[in-house]
Amino acid sequence: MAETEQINMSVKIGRLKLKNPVMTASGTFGYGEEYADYVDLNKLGAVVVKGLSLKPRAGNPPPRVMETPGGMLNAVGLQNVGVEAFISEKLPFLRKYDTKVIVNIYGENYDEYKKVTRKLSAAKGVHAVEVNISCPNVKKGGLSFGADPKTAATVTRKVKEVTDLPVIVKLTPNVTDIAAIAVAVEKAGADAISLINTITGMSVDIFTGRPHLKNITGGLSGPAIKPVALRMVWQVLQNVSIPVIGIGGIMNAEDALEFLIIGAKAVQIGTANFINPQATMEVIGGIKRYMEMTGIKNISKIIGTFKA
Amino acid sequence: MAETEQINMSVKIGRLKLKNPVMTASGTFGYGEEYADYVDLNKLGAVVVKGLSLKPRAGNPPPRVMETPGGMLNAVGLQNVGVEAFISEKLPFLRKYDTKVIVNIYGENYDEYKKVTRKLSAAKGVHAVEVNISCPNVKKGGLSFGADPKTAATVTRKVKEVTDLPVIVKLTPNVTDIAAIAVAVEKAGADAISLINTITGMSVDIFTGRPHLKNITGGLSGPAIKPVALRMVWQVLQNVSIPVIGIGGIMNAEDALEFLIIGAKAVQIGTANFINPQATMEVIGGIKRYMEMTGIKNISKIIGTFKA
Amino acid sequence: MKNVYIGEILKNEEIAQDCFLMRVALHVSFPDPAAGQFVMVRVSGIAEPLLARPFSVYSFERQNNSCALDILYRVLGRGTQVMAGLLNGTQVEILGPLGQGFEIKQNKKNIILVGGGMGVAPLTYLALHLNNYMCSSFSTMYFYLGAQNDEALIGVDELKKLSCTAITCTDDGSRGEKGLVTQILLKDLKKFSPEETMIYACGPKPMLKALAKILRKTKYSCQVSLEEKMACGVGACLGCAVPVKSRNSKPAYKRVCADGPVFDINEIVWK
Amino acid sequence: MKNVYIGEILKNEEIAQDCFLMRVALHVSFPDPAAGQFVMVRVSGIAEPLLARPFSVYSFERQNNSCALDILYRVLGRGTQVMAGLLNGTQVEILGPLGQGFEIKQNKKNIILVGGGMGVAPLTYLALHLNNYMCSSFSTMYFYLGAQNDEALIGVDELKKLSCTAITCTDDGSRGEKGLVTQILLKDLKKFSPEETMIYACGPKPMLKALAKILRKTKYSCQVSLEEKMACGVGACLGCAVPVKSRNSKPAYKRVCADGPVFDINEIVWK
Ligand SMILES: Cc1cc2nc3c(=O)[nH]c(=O)nc-3n(C[C@H](O)[C@H](O)[C@H](O)COP(=O)(O)OP(=O)(O)OC[C@H]3O[C@@H](n4cnc5c(N)ncnc54)[C@H](O)[C@@H]3O)c2cc1C
Ligand SMILES: Cc1cc2nc3c(=O)[nH]c(=O)nc-3n(C[C@H](O)[C@H](O)[C@H](O)COP(=O)(O)OP(=O)(O)OC[C@H]3O[C@@H](n4cnc5c(N)ncnc54)[C@H](O)[C@@H]3O)c2cc1C
Ligand SMILES: Cc1cc2nc3c(=O)[nH]c(=O)nc-3n(C[C@H](O)[C@H](O)[C@H](O)COP(=O)(O)O)c2cc1C
Ligand SMILES: Cc1cc2nc3c(=O)[nH]c(=O)nc-3n(C[C@H](O)[C@H](O)[C@H](O)COP(=O)(O)O)c2cc1C
Ligand code: FES
Ligand code: FES
Repeated sequence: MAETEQINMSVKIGRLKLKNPVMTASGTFGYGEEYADYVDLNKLGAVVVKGLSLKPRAGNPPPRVMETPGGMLNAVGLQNVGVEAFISEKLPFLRKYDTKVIVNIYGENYDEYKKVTRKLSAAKGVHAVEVNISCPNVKKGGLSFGADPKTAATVTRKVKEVTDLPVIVKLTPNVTDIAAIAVAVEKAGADAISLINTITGMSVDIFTGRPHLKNITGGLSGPAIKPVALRMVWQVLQNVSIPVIGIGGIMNAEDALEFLIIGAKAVQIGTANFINPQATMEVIGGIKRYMEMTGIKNISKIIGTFKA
Repeated sequence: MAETEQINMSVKIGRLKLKNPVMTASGTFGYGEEYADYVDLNKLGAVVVKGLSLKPRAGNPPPRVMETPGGMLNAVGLQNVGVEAFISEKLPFLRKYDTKVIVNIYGENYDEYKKVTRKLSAAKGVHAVEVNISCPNVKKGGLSFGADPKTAATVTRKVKEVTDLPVIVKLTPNVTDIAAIAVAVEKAGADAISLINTITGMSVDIFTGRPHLKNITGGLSGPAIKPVALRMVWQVLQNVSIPVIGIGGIMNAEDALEFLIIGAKAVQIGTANFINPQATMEVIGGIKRYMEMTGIKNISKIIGTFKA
Repeated sequence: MKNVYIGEILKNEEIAQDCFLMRVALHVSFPDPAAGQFVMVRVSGIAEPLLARPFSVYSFERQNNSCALDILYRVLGRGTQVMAGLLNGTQVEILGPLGQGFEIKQNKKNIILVGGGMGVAPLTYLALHLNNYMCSSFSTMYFYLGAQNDEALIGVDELKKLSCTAITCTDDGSRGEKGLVTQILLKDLKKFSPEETMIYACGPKPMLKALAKILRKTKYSCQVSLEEKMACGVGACLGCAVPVKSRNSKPAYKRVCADGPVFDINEIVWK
Repeated sequence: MKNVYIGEILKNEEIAQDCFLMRVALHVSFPDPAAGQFVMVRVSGIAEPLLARPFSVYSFERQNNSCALDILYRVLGRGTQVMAGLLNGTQVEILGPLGQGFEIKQNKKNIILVGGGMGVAPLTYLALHLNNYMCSSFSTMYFYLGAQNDEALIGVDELKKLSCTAITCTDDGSRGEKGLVTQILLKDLKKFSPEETMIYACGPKPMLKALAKILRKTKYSCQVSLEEKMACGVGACLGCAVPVKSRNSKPAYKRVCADGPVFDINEIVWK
């Protein structure tokens, strides 16, 4: 296996060095422990945990999930244990592993974003924060912070002010001009950008005349959204110079490679975990096999090789 | 069959009366003649023809289509014979049928939209125009006319100025706030709104490192986008009072019923035609069976019965 | 490390209209499921259904070199439609056994099982466990099984093989007693002293809700197995929420897949 | 009215590595395909592949109460992968026959078929037609068939059943002549007078491009069958564009499915 040894899959997201470019996507891997029986967390590039808020949140009433063609809708409603319980109850478990821990956060206003970030920065074992700006901005009539370059930039700046951790800003795809948001966020100091979050969708039960989700609308994820994710990552890459992490419908190594080839430095695996708890391991294995097959020794020789 | 006779499937889109709520979606049914061997055009609610421009257009170089999970990407590039050739060569064929003919149009600037509309209004056998505002507005840096409430309203107004035909404005889903666009278009005088057009996407060949489409990006259509289409139709319906036509990923009667239940007055069938040339007929038959099964005699008793 | 198991279909028969019994052969290393646990089932290599679907363990047998898992399922939507069409030899992915099963209390004299429709599946497996592990000379087991009509009353033959008193009922009286299973139970309930009785229930939500109403002001212990739409089945997605009572009466949810599917009936907010 | 035909797979065999021969039984009403026409194939009732895939008619036989259509296909991507796994008895949806086939000129002394890889499929069917309908005492048919290597050289046995001179060639010389099929043809070309010769070609784009280059400044007539990704197969989606020469040298496209797949080699812009 001397040949395999030579293969270098490590990537850097700014200061953050990962063993390989494969992370879990927030909200699809719990706090890590839920899948620890199925996946050796040490082998992951990073674990991105479920989005945390300042206070615990109960989330939305059920039904919360529904399958759609090539994808699924979810309206979990950001249920989470809250940042404090995370630090005391969940983080100690993750510290046992030799993997990077990225904490996805969100707030209902700027102040909440700051407070959550401060608490996480003081905790041991958090390697980066990923700022979810897809959640509704109550002051702005429910449109998300990520829907407007100005609010997106402000959230970024506020978070950067209170932390030394690398800050990844996670963009929502429900916008007219994703590049404009990305540029604003880069200017505001983001260390990296991840995208896409889910696309808002809906589904109707024709036998009851009711929505399948109690919340009516939910976030679409899974293979169905991959083409949209790729397009947005591509548009962002042509406009920013900070690292970009590709997310959306990645089910296997081939899908992950599409994102890497167009220039994403890393990828996150979301819905695929539900379909196959070992999806992340298969993606890592598949990328390695592709490198062996094509004789590429260093993953940097794949990233950004797109011939448009 | 006395029971079946009683079933009334006719709907009105403003002044436009249709036998049933099922139309073909522009660009997926050619100029009608391509499918006339497979579908009795007389049985359709309406035929919506391929988008027409003032001058003929060659379209994009191949490859132009690619399958994606639960959908397909296309970058046809609005290839069409031009409005004059349409009137002289294609319209006479359609006039032979007892079905409504809706002509999808687009322009590169306001003037082109007006000119195309004028020519169609003077022709016999056109029952409505559907204004495609998803195409790039060259003056506005390539963002589409439909990406901004102001330009969307202006196109609508310009077209309304020069025609007495019912004007349906077809919205693009690639926007932050679809309701705002819909409201602007309604205020500008649109008689109806249809949505959604395709969602911009992309796909990469990992063995060549090239995009699968020569144009790099293309429009995503098919079942994958249905949840997004439903959500947007729903958002628009809560903000306008003109009729709304639902489009996006409708493969069968169940899918069509989802749109009707949330309040769409009619639906358009696009990608499904490619998969089954008789898809429109099966949707019509399926809605009829659903009405028989549920004892609903008039389709108006289905439309807008959603219990949110 | 736990694994997704690749099972092979040994049998997939329509035993009543729209109701199928599927037997899947699994590798010996598949752990013994506890009564009330479930598995996530997915057809290998196909795009739709995308997500696995949860099914209770109906029966589980261990042979020398393999084991056989039975599930009993009703065709409702796309997922079960596809399952119904699978031929013997088809590969399915089985994740499990998952969740918290029924808690078996050794000291109850009366064991009452209340099943509606497909709810019979986990209860039959539970009854088998109770038969095997409990002192049946001490306890008596009653199995109340209800369905809309005779045709929909599934699994009665299996009950006859168990040491239990089976009381069947149908909404239309086409078999057994006429009435909802909860109504029939209510009639008999006073025969059983609350302290000496354990009730296990599984069935459609309206049935469980009616049961909760009946038991609300009583002292009967009751465990219910719940259903909710699932994505992951392992507690990660928070998709399968069920509202539970909370101290401050603010909304609170537990996960059917990881905290359940079996809950104390009093823990649930029935609305 | 035309219909989508539901066919049943009679045979689906791997005749060489990654190369399959599928025979589909169709209703008698299925029209006789012309040589060079194609069909769109889709597996019934599955979500992926979503779109049908185009395949040339390789052979077509009419029995009393049904007919049998053969296609020869190579596994390349997801669609053909799924096809390769289909068992006898599986239902497939067949749309066709579609497109404009080869134009048969009765007055040519030399008929040259040039096939590369799977290009053998429509040419074999064409050769059969030519054998049946042409005055073979007048014309002589030459079949140049090329592939990368022996293993990839498909359909040679079928050629032997035809009245034609078969010239096989492989890139690596593992069978027949060594070299690209176009190079081998070029060597022989001077033997055939342009006016008395008709060339029919089908194969990978680089092969057709090379052929176009060879024939550019000559007077040979040549019809080529092209491939392009398709969505509808009937001319409606404009997905299958091929660049063609236009008077004003502005870009112009024709549809492979409806205007082709067979075109005059001079009509195409080869880039
Ligand atoms: C822990 C657990 C254990 C379970 N055990 C079992 C079991 O042992 N056996 C079993 O059969 N099921 C069991 N279920 C339920 C089973 O998981 C679902 O029936 C299954 O997931 C349905 O999948 P589907 O894709 O066929 O239907 P979906 O398409 O996911 O959903 C069914 C949909 O069909 C429609 N529908 C539902 N009912 C009707 C109706 N009566 N008429 C018309 N339309 C309807 C509704 O739109 C509904 O949303 C269990 C569930 C859980 C959570
Ligand atoms: C008119 C017409 C007639 C045809 N007749 C035949 C016929 O008779 N027999 C036949 O076999 N085909 C024929 N084809 C081609 C056939 O339609 C395609 O091969 C088929 O559609 C491929 O479908 P797929 O889903 O398997 O591959 P797709 O996934 O649609 O496409 C193949 C993809 O696989 C990848 N790929 C392609 N080649 C390679 C490679 N060498 N290595 C790695 N990756 C690769 C590329 O990404 C390519 O886009 C015909 C096409 C047309 C238009
Ligand atoms: C059930 C579920 C919960 C999610 N929760 C979060 C979350 O808390 N924070 C966040 O930023 N993204 C969340 N996401 C979005 C995912 O991280 C990811 O961006 C999206 O699902 C697209 O990737 P996929 O197609 O691989 O799933 C969630 C997605 C799902 C399906
Ligand atoms: C190949 C193709 C060509 C299209 N051309 C047009 C067009 O010319 N004008 C237009 O308004 N929409 C066009 N559309 C969009 C469709 O009319 C429809 O809005 C979209 O495909 C979503 O519906 P579907 O999922 O049912 O296909 C085209 C779509 C496809 C797939
Ligand atoms: S199904 Fe994912 S948490 Fe229960
Ligand atoms: S495949 Fe649709 S026009 Fe040719």
